[in-house]
Amino acid sequence: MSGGSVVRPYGDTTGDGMVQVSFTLPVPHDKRAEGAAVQLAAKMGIDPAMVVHAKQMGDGYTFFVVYGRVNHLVDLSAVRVVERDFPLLSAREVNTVVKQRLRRKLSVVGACIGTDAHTVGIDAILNVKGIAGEKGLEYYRELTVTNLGAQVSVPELVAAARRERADAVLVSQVVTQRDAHLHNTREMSAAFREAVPAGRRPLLIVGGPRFDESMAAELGVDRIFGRGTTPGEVASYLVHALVTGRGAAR
Amino acid sequence: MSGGSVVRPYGDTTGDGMVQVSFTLPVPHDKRAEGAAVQLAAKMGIDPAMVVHAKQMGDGYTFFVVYGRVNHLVDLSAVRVVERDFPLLSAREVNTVVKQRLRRKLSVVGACIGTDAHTVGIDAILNVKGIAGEKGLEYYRELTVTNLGAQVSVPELVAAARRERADAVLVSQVVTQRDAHLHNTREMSAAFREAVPAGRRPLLIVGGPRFDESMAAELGVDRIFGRGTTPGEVASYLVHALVTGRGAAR
Amino acid sequence: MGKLDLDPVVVARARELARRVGQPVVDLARSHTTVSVERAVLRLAGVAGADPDGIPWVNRLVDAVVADVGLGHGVAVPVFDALAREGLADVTVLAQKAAAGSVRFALPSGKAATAARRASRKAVAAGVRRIDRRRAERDRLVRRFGDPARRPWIYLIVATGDIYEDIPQAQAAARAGADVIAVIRSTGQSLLDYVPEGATREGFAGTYATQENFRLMRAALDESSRELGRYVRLTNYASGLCMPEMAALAGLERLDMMLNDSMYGILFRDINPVRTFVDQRFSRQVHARAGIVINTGEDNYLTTADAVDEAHTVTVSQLLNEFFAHEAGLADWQLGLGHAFEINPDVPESLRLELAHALLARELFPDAPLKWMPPTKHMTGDVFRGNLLDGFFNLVGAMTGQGILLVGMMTEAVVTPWLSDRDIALQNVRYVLGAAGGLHEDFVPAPGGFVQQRAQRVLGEAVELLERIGERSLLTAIAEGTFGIMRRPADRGKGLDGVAAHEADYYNPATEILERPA
Amino acid sequence: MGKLDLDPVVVARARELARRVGQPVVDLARSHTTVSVERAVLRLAGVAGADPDGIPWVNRLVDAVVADVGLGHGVAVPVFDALAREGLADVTVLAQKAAAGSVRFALPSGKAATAARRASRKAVAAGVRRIDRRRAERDRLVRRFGDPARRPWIYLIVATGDIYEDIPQAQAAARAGADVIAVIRSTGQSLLDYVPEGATREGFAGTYATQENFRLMRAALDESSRELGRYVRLTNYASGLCMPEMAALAGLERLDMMLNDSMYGILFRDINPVRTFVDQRFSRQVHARAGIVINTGEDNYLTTADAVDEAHTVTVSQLLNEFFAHEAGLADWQLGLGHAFEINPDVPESLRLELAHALLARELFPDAPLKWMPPTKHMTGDVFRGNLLDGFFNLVGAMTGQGILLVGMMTEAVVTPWLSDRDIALQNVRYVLGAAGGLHEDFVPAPGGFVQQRAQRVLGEAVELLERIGERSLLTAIAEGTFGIMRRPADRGKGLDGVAAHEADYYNPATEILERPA
Ligand code: B12
Ligand code: B12
Ligand SMILES: Cc1ncc(COP(=O)(O)O)c(C=O)c1O
Ligand SMILES: Cc1ncc(COP(=O)(O)O)c(C=O)c1O
Repeated sequence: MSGGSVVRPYGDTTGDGMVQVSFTLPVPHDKRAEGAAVQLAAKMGIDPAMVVHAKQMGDGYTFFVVYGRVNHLVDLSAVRVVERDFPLLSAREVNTVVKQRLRRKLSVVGACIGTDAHTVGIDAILNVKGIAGEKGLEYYRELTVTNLGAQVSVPELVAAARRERADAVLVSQVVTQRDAHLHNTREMSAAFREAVPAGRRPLLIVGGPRFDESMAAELGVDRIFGRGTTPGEVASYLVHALVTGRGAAR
Repeated sequence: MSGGSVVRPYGDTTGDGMVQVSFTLPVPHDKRAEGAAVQLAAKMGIDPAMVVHAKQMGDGYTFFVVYGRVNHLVDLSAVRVVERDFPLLSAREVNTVVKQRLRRKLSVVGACIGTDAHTVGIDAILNVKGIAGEKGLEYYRELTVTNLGAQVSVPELVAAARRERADAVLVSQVVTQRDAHLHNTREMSAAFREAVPAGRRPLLIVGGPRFDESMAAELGVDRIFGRGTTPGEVASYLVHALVTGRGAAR
Repeated sequence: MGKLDLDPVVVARARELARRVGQPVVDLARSHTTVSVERAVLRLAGVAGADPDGIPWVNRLVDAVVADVGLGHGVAVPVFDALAREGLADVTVLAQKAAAGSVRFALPSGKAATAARRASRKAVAAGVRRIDRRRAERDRLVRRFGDPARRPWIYLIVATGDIYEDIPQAQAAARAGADVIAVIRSTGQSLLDYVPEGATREGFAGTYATQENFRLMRAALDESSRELGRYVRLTNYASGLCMPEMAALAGLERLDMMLNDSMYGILFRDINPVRTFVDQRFSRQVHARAGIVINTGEDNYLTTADAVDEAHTVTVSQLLNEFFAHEAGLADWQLGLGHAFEINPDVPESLRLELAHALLARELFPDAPLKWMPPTKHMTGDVFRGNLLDGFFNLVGAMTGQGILLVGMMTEAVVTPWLSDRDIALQNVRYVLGAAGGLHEDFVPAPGGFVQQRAQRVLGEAVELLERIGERSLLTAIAEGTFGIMRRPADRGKGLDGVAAHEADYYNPATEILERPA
Repeated sequence: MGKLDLDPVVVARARELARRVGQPVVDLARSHTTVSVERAVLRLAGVAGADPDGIPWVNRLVDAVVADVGLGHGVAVPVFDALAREGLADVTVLAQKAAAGSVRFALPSGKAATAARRASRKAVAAGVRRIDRRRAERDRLVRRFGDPARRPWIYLIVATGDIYEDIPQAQAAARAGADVIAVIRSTGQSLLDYVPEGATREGFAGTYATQENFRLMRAALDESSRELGRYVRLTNYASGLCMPEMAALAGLERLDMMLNDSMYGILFRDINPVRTFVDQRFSRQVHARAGIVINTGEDNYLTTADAVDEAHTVTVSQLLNEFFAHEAGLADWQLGLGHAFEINPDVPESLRLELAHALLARELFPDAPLKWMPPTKHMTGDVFRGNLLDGFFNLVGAMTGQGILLVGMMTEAVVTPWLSDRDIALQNVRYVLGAAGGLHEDFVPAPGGFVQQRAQRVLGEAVELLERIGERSLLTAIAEGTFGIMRRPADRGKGLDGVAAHEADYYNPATEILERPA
C-alpha cells in the first residue's frame, strides 16, 4: 500500500515494478523469436524481461509468457476517471423525487441495437428481476420502461423513443469485435441528433462490459456504464440528469 | 505468419497487436485504481486497454488483468541473439576430436555456487543420466568431470579448478531473487580473474533457467546457457572453444 | 450404465410425455411451409448464385412466385410449370428472368401440373443425389483417414469474421488436436432472410455462413485430415431464418455437424415459433439424409436461466429435441443433444451437481453423442480462474462420457478466441483427458447419495414440467417463458410473414423424397 | 476406511520393518550429541542474544566449553559449574565473559558436579516451562478463536526475504483464507551453524529464521486470528545445522508447525547423517513437548527422483519418519507426513496414479494429518497450465482427505510467490474444495482396478525396500542413493565436526526433562 501519489506495480516487494505479459508473435519458435519477444517487452518498458515460456503453435506462431520489471511510474494524481458525480438514491427516493419534482412518470426506452443479441445486461438493468440483489427499473413505480429487446435497428429505436416520448434511451452493446459497439453507438447518437431537435433529444445512455466510460463525449452520448453496473446507479443517474441535476433543465 | 521483418503481436488477426497483461498496484480497488491500471497500460503502449478483471487483495492492493492492442512494432532484423556459432557434435565426435587434437583428457569442474542448492540442472549436464535423452558429460570418455555439488563457495571452486587443472568451469545458478545469480556469477568471475593469470584462466560457463544469454561479457564469463540446455550442446561448445575454434589457442 | 439408478418407468413416462407434447407441433410443421423451406427446395433443384446486390436468385424467385400465386401451394410446381412454359433448361436463368419481371407464375392443373411435379421432383432428386454423394464421400474419407482415436471429440471454434484468417486458425487447431471445427457466424446473420454469397471477410464476432465459405473451409480441413491421418469434422449453424437452406448447403458441401435446435431461434433470436418449427422439421430431414450430426442448443438456456433451478428445462428440451429429431428421420448417433457446465462456481458442491446433470443426460440418451458446453456465463476477465474452470468442465466431460466436448476458452468473457487461447485450451483438454481419462471407472455415485438424488430430482421435475406443458401446449409454454426465461408468443417474432399453411394442392418434391426411406 | 483394500498383514509387516531399520539409528542418536543440541540446551537455560558480529552467545559459549573440555560430556555441567564458580546469576553474562577469554571451563566432580547438574536442570526446566506456557496459550487461543472449519488446512508460504514485507503478505493471505503461514528461509540459512539474531530484511528467496522474526510474525498472526475469528498457524523450519535450536525457539515463540525431516538435511543439504539423526531426535522431543506439528520432507525426493518409479521410497521414508517421531514422543496428530503431486503430467492416467499414492498415505497413516505438496518439478513458465495443474492437485487433496494442503503457485517455475499468485492460488483452492469437497463420497476405486493395484504395488515395493535396507543398515542405504537418488556416506557431509559420542558422564538436563512424561 502506499500513501504517496506515485506507485509502481507490486510483485512481492514495494516498488519492484513486476508484471506478467503474454502474447503471440507470428514467427516460428527459435532463439530469434525469443529475442523478438524480449524486444517487444523492452518496448513495453519491461527490463529486465524474462521469457519464461515459449510455445510454437502451428507452423509460424509462437506464444510467449514474459515476466519482468516495468520502469514506468503510475501517477495516481494524473488519473482521470468518471467518478459518480451524483448521489446514490434508493428506489423509494427515486420515486419520490420523480413524483414531486417531475410530476409525471419518467419514460425510459431500452434496447440492444445492431446485430447484438446479448440482452442479459440490459435486462439486468431494466427487468424487475434486476441484478446483484437490486431490482431493475421496471420495479420503480414512477418509471415507465419499454424494453425493445435484441437486435433493434437504429430507425426502430428512434421511432420507439418518439412514440414513448422517451426521457432517456438506454442502449446495450456487448459484442466488441472490430469495435462493433463503437460503430453502433455512433450511428445511434447521430440518428438522434438528426431526428430530434437538440433541446428535445432524450438522454442517451449506453452500457456494456467493454466500454471505456470516459468516451461519452466522443461517442455522442450523455453517459456510459460499464462492467458491473447496477440498476440503482442508473436510476440515480436518471434522476440527477433529468430531474435534480444542474443540466436537468434540458 | 509473416515474411517481412516487422511484425506485431497476433491475437486473432494479422496485425491486431493484441496482448494480455497482469499486475498488482498497491492501491485499493475503486475507479481510480482502474484508471491507474489503464494509465500503466498506456505507458506500456497498450491503447485501447481493456481492464477486464480487477480484484482487491487485502486492504490496499488490487490485481488487474488487462487486454489490449500494443502499438509497438517488432523489428525482427534488429533482434540480436546468441545463436549457436559452433557445430553440434555427437558424443563420439567430441571424444575423437579431443583425443586427436588435444591429446589429453579435457578437465571439467562443475558446481552450484553461493547458497544455491539446486543441483538438478548442473547434474543434468554433468551426470551420466543426462536429460532429454542425452547422456551427461561424465559419459564422454575424453572428458574428466568433477562435480562439486551444491552450495560451493567461490574460494572452494577456485581451489578445485586449480587442483583439477580445469579446462572449463561450469557453474549453475537457479535462485534469482534479488539477482542472486548475477551477484554470484560476478563474484566467481572476478575471483578467477584475480587468482589465475589471464592466459591460463579456465573457460567460465554459467547456466540456469533465468539467465539472459547475451550477458556473458557483462558477467565476465565466456558463455551462458539457459532454459532447456542439453549436455550435447555444452560438450560441443567446449570442443569449439577449447580445441577447434578460433579462440581455442587460449 | 445405471450409475444413477434411474427408474425405467419414470424414464419411459418422460419420453411418452415428450411425444404427447411434441406431436401437435409436428402436425403444425407438416401442414405449413415457409419461404426458406421453399428456397431450400429450389437450391436442391439447382438454383444458385445471387443478383448484383448479393440477393440470392432463390430469394428473387420465391418472392416472384409468392407475389403471383402465394406461398401455400409450394413453389416447385409454379416454378417448373413456368420453366416448361418458357422453354428454359436452367432454373437459375428462370429466376433471373422472374426477377426482371418477364415471367409470370401460375398454378397449372391437369397434365401441366403433373408434368411440373415430375420435372421438379427430378431436379430436386438430382440435388438430393449430390447430398448422397457427399455423404458417401464422407464415409470414404472417414474410412481412409480414420476417426479420432477416442471420445469425446474435441470441438473448437474459429470466429475471426474473415474466412481467410479462419482457415489457417482452423488448420492450426486441427493440428493441435481439434476433431471438430465450428465456424461461428457473424452476429447479424441469423436474422437475414437470405444466405449471403461468396467468400467473405467482414463478419462481426463470426464469419458469414455462405456456400463458398463452407466449401473453402471443408477443402482446407480435407487437407488437414490428410496431413493428420484423422478426418476433421466441420460444423456450422442450421439456425436462424434460413435454417432449411443452411441444412441444404451443408449437405451439398459435406459439412459434418450443424447446430440445429428446435427452440433456439424462438428464444434467442425472437424468431416466430411456427416459422421455427416448420423450418426445423425440414432442415432435420435434410440432415438425416446427409448423415449430419445435429447439435442442439439447450446449453443456451443456462446463460439466461439459472443452471440449478432450471436444470429440468434442459432435460425437457432434450426430450423434445429427441422426439422431433426421430420424427424427422435422424438416428440416435446423429443427436448431439446439448447441455452445459453453467452452474455458478460459488454454489457449494457445484462440481457434483454438474456431474449429476451431465450423467443424467448421458443415461437418458445412451446412444446419442451429447454435446457438452463449457462455462460461459460465470467466466470473468480473470483468465487464470477461467482456465481452471475449463479444466473441471473437461473433467466432468471425461467422467460422464460426453461425446462432443466444446472446448472452453479462458478469454470467454473477453474476446472471441485468440490463436493462443485455443492452444491453451487444447493443452487443458489433453491434460485432463490424459491424466483422468479413466477416472470414470472409479466414479461411483454413492447409492442414494448427493449425485443420485440430484439427478433423480431433476428428472422428476422434468416429468412434472412435461405434464404441465401437456395440459396446455408447447406453444403456450414457450409464450410463458418456460425456457431460458424468454417469453415468446406464437403470433409474434421475426419471419412470421414467411409462413403459410399448406393449400390442398401443396407440393414439395424434397419432402416427398426425404420422407421415403432412402 | 479401506478404499484400497490393503492387506493388514502387509501393513503391519511394513511398520515392523521400519522399526527394525530405525532402531539402530535411534541408538546412535541416544549415544551422541552435537553442538547444536548443546546450544539448544543453553537456549532453554536462558542464554540469549549475540555478540556485536551477530554470533549468538550460545555459540560463543559452546565453543569455549568445547575448547576447554570437549563436547562429549555435554555443556550443561561445565557451564553451570563455571557460573557457580564465577558467582554469576545470568548465563548470558557468563557467555560474554567466556567469549572474552576470562572464564575457564572444567569438569567438576562430586558435590560441585551434583550442584551444577541441579542448577542446570533448574534453569532448563524454567525454559521448558516457558514452552509449556506457550503451548497452553496456543490451546487457549485455539479455543477462543477456533480452528479452521474444515480440513485440509490451507498452508501458504511467504518468502520476500524481508520480515516487514512478509508480515503484510502473511496477513493478507490469512484474510484470503490461509490457515497456516510458512515463512520460507533464506537460501543459505540451513548451512549456517548458528541462528541469526534480530529482525531481518535481507534474505534471498526467503527470510532468515530468527527468534525475533518468529516473534514478530506470530504477533502479527495473533492479530489476524483475532480479526478473523480463526487461529492462524505459523510454520518455520527445524532443519539444517541448527535444527535443535530452531525447535527450541519455535517452542519459545509459539510456532505451531515445523518442517522437520529425518533425512532432508542429509539428502538435500549434504549435512552429515549422524549429525542429522542426533539433531533430529532432540528437536522432535522439543516439538513433542511444545505441541508442535512436524511436517516431513518426502515431497522433496520426488523433485530429484521420478515420482512413479520411486513412489515407494516416499512410503519407506514416511514409515521411518513415523517410527522416529513416535520414539521421540510425538503423537499421531503431530505427524504431518509429507508427500507430493509430482508425477509428470504427461504420464497417462497421472491423476489416478496420484490418487493411488495419496490414498495409500492416507490409509497407512489414518490418524496423521499428512502434508500434501503441490506440483513443482513439472511446473513451467506456462502459468496458465500451472494454475490448472494446481487445481487438480487440490482435487486429489480433497478426494483423499489430506490434512495440510500446501498451496501451489502458478509461478512455481518463475519466481518466489507474488502477492497476486497467492490470491489466485487461494481462489483455486476455494473453488475446488467448494465445488468438489464432497466428491470423495463418490470416489470408489474399482475393486482390483487401476488405483487399488497401484497402491498395493507401491506398498509392496516399500516392504521389499525396507527388507533390503534391514539387511544392511539405513546409513548404508543412504550412502547408496536410495532416497532422492542422492548418495550420502555417513562419514561425509557438513557439520560432522560438531558431533561427539557421549562420554560416560554425559549430562543433558533437557533430554532428562523431555524424556520424563510431562
Ligand atoms: C450469455 C451470452 C450469450 C447468450 C445471450 C443470451 C441473451 N439473451 O443475452 C447467447 C448464448 C445467445 C450468446 C450468443 C452469442 N454470443 Co455471447 N455471450 C454470452 C456470455 C456468456 C455472457 C454475457 C452476459 O450475459 N453477461 C452478464 C451480463 C449481466 O453482463 P453485461 O452484459 O456485461 O451487463 C452488465 C454491464 O455491462 C452493464 N450493461 C450492459 N448493457 C448495459 C446497458 C445499459 C444502458 C446500462 C446502463 C448498463 C449496461 O450492466 C450489466 C449489469 O451489470 C458472454 C461471455 C461472458 N462471460 O461475458 C458471451 C459473449 C458476450 N458472446 C459473444 C459472442 C461472439 C456471441 C455470438 C456472436 C457467437 C456466435 N457468433 O454465435 C452469439 C450471437 C449473439 C449475438 N448476435 O449477439 C462474445 C463477444 C465477443 C466480443 N467481445 O466481441 C462473448 C464475450 C463470448 C466470447 N468470448 O466469444 N451469447
Ligand atoms: C527441484 C527444486 C528444488 C529441490 C532441489 C533439489 C536439488 N538437489 O536440486 C529442493 C526441494 C531441495 C528445493 C529447495 C529450495 N528451492 Co527450489 N525448486 C526446485 C524446482 C521445483 C525445480 C528446479 C529443477 O530441478 N529444474 C529442472 C532442471 C533440469 O532445470 P534447470 O535447473 O533450469 O537446468 C537446466 C538449464 O537451466 C540448464 N542449466 C542449469 N544449470 C546449468 C549450468 C550449466 C553450466 C549449464 C551449461 C547449463 C545449466 O541446463 C539444465 C538442463 O536443461 C524449482 C521450480 C521449477 N519448476 O523450476 C524450484 C525453485 C528453483 N526453488 C526455489 C526456491 C526459492 C527454493 C528454496 C530456496 C526455498 C526455501 N527457501 O526453502 C529451497 C532451498 C534451495 C536452495 N538453498 O537453493 C525457487 C527459486 C526462485 C527464484 N527464481 O529465485 C523456485 C523457482 C521455486 C519458486 N518459485 O519459489 N528446490
Ligand atoms: C442452436 C444454435 N443456433 C445458433 C447459435 C448461434 O447464434 P446465431 O443464431 O447468431 O448464429 C447457437 C449458439 O450457440 C445455437 O446453439
Ligand atoms: C524438511 C525440510 N527442511 C527444510 C526445507 C527447506 O530448505 P532449507 O534447508 O534451505 O531451509 C525443506 C524444503 O521443503 C524441507 O522439506
